[in-house]
Amino acid sequence: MKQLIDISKELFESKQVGYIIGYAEDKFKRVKPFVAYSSLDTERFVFNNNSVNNLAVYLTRLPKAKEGKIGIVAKGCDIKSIIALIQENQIKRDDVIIIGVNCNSVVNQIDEQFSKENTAIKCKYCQVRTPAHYDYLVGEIKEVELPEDKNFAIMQKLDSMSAEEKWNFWEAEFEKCVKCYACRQVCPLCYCEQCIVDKSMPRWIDSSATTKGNFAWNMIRAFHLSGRCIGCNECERACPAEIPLSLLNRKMGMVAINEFNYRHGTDINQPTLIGNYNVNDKEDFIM
Amino acid sequence: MRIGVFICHCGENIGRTVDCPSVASACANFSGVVHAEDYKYMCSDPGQNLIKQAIKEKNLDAVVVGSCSPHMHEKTFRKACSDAGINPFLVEMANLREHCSWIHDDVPSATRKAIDLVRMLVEKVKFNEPLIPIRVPVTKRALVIGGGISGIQASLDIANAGYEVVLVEKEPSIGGHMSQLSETFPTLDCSQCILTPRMVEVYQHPRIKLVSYSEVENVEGFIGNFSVTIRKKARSVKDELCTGCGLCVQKCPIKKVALSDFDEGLATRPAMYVPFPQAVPNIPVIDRSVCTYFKTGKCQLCKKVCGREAIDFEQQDQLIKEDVGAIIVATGYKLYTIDKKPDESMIKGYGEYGYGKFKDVVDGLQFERIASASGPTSGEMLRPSDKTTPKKIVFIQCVGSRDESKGFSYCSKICCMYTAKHAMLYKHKVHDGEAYVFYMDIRAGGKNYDEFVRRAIEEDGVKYIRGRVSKIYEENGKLIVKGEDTLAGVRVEIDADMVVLATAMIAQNDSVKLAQTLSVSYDKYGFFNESHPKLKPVETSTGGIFLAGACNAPRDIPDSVSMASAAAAKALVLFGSDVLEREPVVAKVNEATCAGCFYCQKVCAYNAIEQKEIKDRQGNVIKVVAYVNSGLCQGCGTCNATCPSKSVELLGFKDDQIYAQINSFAEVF
Amino acid sequence: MNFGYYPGCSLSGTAKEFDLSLKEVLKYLDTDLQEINDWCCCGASSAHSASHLLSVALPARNLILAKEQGMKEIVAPCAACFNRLKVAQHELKTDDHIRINTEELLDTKYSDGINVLNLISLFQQIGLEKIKSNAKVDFSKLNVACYYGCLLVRPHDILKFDDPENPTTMEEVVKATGAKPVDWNFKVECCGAAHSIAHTEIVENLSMKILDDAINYKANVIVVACPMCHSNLDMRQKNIIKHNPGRNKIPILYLSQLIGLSLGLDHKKLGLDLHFIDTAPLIASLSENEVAV
Amino acid sequence: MENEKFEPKIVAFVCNWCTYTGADLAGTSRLKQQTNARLIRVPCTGRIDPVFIIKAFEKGADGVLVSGCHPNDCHYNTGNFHARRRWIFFRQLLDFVGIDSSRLYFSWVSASEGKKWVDVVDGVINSVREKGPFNGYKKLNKEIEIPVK
Amino acid sequence: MNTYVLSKDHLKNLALELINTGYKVISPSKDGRRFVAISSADDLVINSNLKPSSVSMKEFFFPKTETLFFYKRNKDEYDLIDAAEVNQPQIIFGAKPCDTSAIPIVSKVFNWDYKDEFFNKKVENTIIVGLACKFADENCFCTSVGLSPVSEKGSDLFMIPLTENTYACKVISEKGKKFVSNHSKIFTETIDGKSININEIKIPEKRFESKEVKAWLDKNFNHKLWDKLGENCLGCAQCAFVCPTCHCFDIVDEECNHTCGRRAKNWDACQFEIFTKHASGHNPRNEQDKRYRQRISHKFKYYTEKFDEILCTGCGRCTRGCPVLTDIGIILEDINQLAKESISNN
Repeated sequence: MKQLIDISKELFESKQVGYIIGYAEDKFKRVKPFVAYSSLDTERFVFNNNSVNNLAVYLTRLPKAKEGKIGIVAKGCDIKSIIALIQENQIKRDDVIIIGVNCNSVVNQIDEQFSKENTAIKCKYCQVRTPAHYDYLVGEIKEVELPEDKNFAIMQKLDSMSAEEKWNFWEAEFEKCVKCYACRQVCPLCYCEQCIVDKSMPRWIDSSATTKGNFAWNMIRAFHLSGRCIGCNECERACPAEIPLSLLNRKMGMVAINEFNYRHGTDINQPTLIGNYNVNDKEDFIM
Repeated sequence: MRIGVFICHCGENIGRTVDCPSVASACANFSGVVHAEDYKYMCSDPGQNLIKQAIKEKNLDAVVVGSCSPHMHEKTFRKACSDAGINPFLVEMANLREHCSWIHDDVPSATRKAIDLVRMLVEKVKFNEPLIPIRVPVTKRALVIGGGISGIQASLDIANAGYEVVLVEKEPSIGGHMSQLSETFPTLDCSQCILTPRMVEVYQHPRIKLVSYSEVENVEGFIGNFSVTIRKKARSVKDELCTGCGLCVQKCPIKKVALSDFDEGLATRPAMYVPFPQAVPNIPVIDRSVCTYFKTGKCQLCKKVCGREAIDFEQQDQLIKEDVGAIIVATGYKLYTIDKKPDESMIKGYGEYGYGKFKDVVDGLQFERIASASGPTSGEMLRPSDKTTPKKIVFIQCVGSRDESKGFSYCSKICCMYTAKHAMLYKHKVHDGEAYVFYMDIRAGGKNYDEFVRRAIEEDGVKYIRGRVSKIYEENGKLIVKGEDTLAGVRVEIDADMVVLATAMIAQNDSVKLAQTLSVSYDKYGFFNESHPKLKPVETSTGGIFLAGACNAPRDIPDSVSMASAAAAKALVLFGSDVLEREPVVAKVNEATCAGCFYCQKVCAYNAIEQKEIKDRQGNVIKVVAYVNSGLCQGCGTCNATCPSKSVELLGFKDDQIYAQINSFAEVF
Repeated sequence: MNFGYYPGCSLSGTAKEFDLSLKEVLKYLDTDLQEINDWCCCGASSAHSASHLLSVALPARNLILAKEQGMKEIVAPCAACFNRLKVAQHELKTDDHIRINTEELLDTKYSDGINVLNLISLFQQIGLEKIKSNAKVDFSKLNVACYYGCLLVRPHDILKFDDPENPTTMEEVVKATGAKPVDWNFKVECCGAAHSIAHTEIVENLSMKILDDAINYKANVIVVACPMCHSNLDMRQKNIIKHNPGRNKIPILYLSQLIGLSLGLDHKKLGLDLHFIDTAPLIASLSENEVAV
Repeated sequence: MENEKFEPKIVAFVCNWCTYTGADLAGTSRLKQQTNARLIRVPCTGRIDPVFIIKAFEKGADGVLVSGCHPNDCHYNTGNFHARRRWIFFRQLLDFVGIDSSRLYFSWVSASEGKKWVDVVDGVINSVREKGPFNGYKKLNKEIEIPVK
Repeated sequence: MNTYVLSKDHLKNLALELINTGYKVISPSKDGRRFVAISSADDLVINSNLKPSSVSMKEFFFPKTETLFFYKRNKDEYDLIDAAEVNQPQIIFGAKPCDTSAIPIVSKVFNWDYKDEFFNKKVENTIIVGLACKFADENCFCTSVGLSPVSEKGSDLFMIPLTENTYACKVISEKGKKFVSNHSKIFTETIDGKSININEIKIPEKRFESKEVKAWLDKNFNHKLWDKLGENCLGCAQCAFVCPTCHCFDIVDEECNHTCGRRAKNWDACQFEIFTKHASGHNPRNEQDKRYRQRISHKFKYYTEKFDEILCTGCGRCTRGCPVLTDIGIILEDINQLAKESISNN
């Protein structure tokens, strides 16, 4: 923690940053996003297993710093979002200072104690507990126990289902959707100025929270994130209807890996998956 | 909106299976439709007048015609409606003939489908917007790529018509394959004798800028407005100083260091060379891979003897930019090298013919050099291995052509003729020699062509054997040619002294790369595609780029020359007007909602998407958005489908237009 | 390494030495062969010319057996077997009619998925490097004519193995033993094949040309990978010489025997004593490190 | 009983240059086809947004066909390559949410493949007919349809 | 009015009877995360200790999407067709005071200048059985908005646990009384309402004075507090969508196909950027701080001014679900603090 605060202070004192996006605790000791505008503010910075938010979302939401760059405290997984935003022209690498944090997993349910059982599933497969890309690196890696991957079983079960069974599964899930768009708002890669669902001429996605409209919304969102989602799972965490959105994103992520050996947000200079092509792309499904 | 629907019977063509009057009356009930009628021939003058009249009388502002394919008559109806005061892009066509009446038998269901098809377009047209053709200025200057006979012809035609031409040739000299030939069929006149004057004409033409030993590196822009980057390879000789005296070539001590490309590897050349004596420009090149100076830092003899101080060892490749309005591609062909395997196959060409293994098995161009008076044998008929006169010679046609399993399925078109010529030239030089030709068919279509082949057979006694050769092997200094005579039904074995293979004409090695640079399409063999095989044989899929000669398909000299003139004429048509009108089906960005992810830019095949800064009143950049250069946009709409927020839309095929079609595809109730 | 093994009829009869030498060599190279249990005729020659269905159904049965017995790759050393198995696979895959008839006849479902190897592709799989590193006998003066015959490389569209006119894969294997392959003309010429019994004069005439060309190109030995080729070149050679006096003998070895020799394996175990043309002089010359011509 | 009468509704999104023209050729050649398909002409497969396909299903399509130029034949050079990459994701996504991949077909049909077009269209119609109506969406639509009295 | 004693078995039997007589029986789901219509009496969940569901029960009165009418296009004219009337009676069990009290609160806005028949009809058809609440976490603040874990506001019947298996069930409204008389087989045993011991139900401490909050809001339309709040908020509207009292809606026309469609009333929220966006492109609440200020002000100032009700029941759902943990309770405490400071400064 001291390391993090020291570096942050240094960044303010050397006038390199206009503000730093990090985590702080509220009066109930709950960890939440916090923007520091001064060296004094940084005293409040914390980082622990409850630092679950992907702060990269603020990079496209907050105004540019009046002077200096934007500092951001980020876990390895969140840094993938930052790289993705750079790959997608949303920010410039030179405009951010990434304070990478060695991460010892984060909680799944934020209102419950951190434990092996209450660890986010994404942490199980994390390859960037020590971030792969950063300007500064703080924190220490500790041994952690990894959670059980409950979703994997669900994915497998889904894969073995008939089309009708899959449809029924998702119908029951999407029926719950209230179209609050929290999934979109917390997503660092949902930076469109006008979401397709808010477009009314024509209305590709019914704005009503009918199951049909919910199907369209969740499918299109998953499609728009295909080959782009970096798997921070903020959407699923934010969903008040508790729809297992990560399954959709994970499926698309698996397609990206299996078909193209591509992981978005791992290399600033890598050509994006969508937007490029290979003449030898698979086409065994095309008559 | 006031929409008129016009249903055409196309005589009986549509009317037979689609109940046109009931289609029209069903359409009359569609919302927005104020007029619907059917007529025998909508595309006829009276039919068109019917439409024009209805537009005026019913004050229509959009029209849907249910008739044939839009590929057939879209232009006709757009024109008619435009004459009557409707913007042509407010006209849509439902394809009731090719997509309905001609493919169905059952009248009720075909009629139902016809109604659906019209309704979908009625719904679409409600969202059509008037579009205005795009006007772009024309740079009246042409680029010709390739200085063979096609490129030479095209350049001269355009230059003589009064416009400037930049002619780019990758070799040190223009002339192409034609300059390698001995004599030409069917007249047997000397190839160089007819070609070199034209080469000189090019060189001396005030409006032709010859850029030899150079390659096109990059092409930007669009019809009428191309910006071309040309890589001028380092010759190591300053072309502005060189007088072409040839002293350096004579003095170059590294004499027989490399095989001459011009002589197809049958002769050698020095490190400092001009490819052939009549080369244009007559400026030598240093082959840096073999030159002593470049290898050891010593020698510089050429530099010492050059009075003009034209030798420049430090010379680098140079990039030059040229702005042109039209591009003619005339990059020609190369011969199928049969000892190299085509990539996709395990088959290594014609291994059984022993090309590359037996010295006296040669290909057509090598034989041209042997027969040429300026060639390595000075025109004497001597075989490469021991420089003796072959007494028995075998010519094999269709090596690689018309042979899908080992080569290419197409016919190389010129081999029948040049083989007859070769056999004839041989017989003229070796009177007591025997010449055999193995052929599959004789394809000698052309003025005086068949007569030419008959002459070879009847007057010069060339023995034609209809059949394929299965194997050639060496035995006791002879080449044993095993084949079959399918007419006589017997196996044939000839102990020849020399064998000439008429190998296929194939696309140049880097044709695909050039096609991609130019954004023109190409076939699976690497030949550039014409825009339409019959009606647009010299155009390409990209406006302002035309094709000439064998880069499009195997082609002989007269065909190449006429195609070159045709391409030149197309360029001249373009230069005939100061501005160009283009279909306004282009993409357009909604800058308010564009988030600047530039996925559209990534998918655009035409580099038509640019980045544009949006500034506030103080001049601060608020955001960077996509901007479509409508001159470059070809209207594919890939950007539109890629854009997650639909901030870029393709005019004419906007989202709401397609939505309307999807929304109305099914009959309801 | 482990491969399924389809020996076929020849390898237990006229080409016994092929079987012996192959097993011996593979044993040395730590490769196991698992013979298909209850295999039957591959359908070559007789079935092939008598019944189209049978010519597919027979190999199909062997392929089904192999699959049932858990094999993924099977070796068919005999070129005719290899050819039949490959052709059957192709037909079953592309012709639903024949597949359905075959399945009816066999009363089993057929599914694709067995990779059929010939002798050469087997050694490619095992790795030429392994042969090279284990070669014990100096072959540097041994000139080898690789004879492919027809069945190994044709029809190309189906077998997809090497160039049908000018194959070179066997030469690669021979090079691994240290011997020198000669560049000769008749490596895919017809040996007379099945006329061996009925029209020996045709076989003699055709095989003689092959032998002559190999000798012309200074080969000491012809190497084959097909029992039929072997019998025509080896068994008929004496008669050829008898009818055309003044010719030299040339020994005909199976590729597996040549490899066995280079690995220094027991000659008897390689079946080198089972040929019509005596291999002893060749072997003797090798052991003296000098090659007889 | 109802299934016997079931006639599938097929929406086909086709590119202007290859498949639409190929379908024209089928017409010119008088190659008979079933009447179930409704073609929507777009310039290029690159223009085909997956939302079109979802929308077509929502609006009652029992099957959707998407067809364009063969690779390397694209009139716009690369539109079909980009489209193909999108489809790889999209069809696996649909499969995952339970939209059977036997309701969504892709094909390359060139301007010269009139016969292939007929085979593709009839093949799609037949297999969707066998599959039966797309009840998933029919049920969802009940929520917003005028109730039948 | 009477107070009855009901055992768990009674309740089960009641639920069973209601299901069988065509009632929509609504209860917290087994995990307590949602309110669901149950089809088996075994699924009935009555538990005072449950955490408030993540989404409130308002959707049973004010659905997330509701058809107002259908239209059918006939050439160029439109026929309007009424949405099918929903007459199914419904009963809600296990609703906490912070749920039930929301109904009379929002009822005021739905019956202000225009009577929302869709809402009213559903309220009319519903029996709300409230349940005293024994759950309280740091996000709860019902006592600060004038309610308590035993508030009967909004309930037709109200239950208080007596023993592990029995509940006292108070009849609160006329509707409740009628319901009880219709099910007299179950409501048999009565008890004196005054004798019920509610002392073991913990009443959370009051965290702020809503009057002072309003007073501060009256004066501080522009205050730096809002900037800070707007900064963290991502503008998702989960807070509004889970809230029992948020009632904003959007009216959309939705095509079914080219000939017909419907007009629907859909949940909307002031936290969306497009909520106030004009057709011109102008947006009076163009930044998140303004939108967050609107949310607080609407709940604690405007609604109070207009309807004399606080548009908040202190259930804490918005805080629990917020992806960035914006805590409305803390914010209101802070405002209360600011209010006190400003008074002392003056």
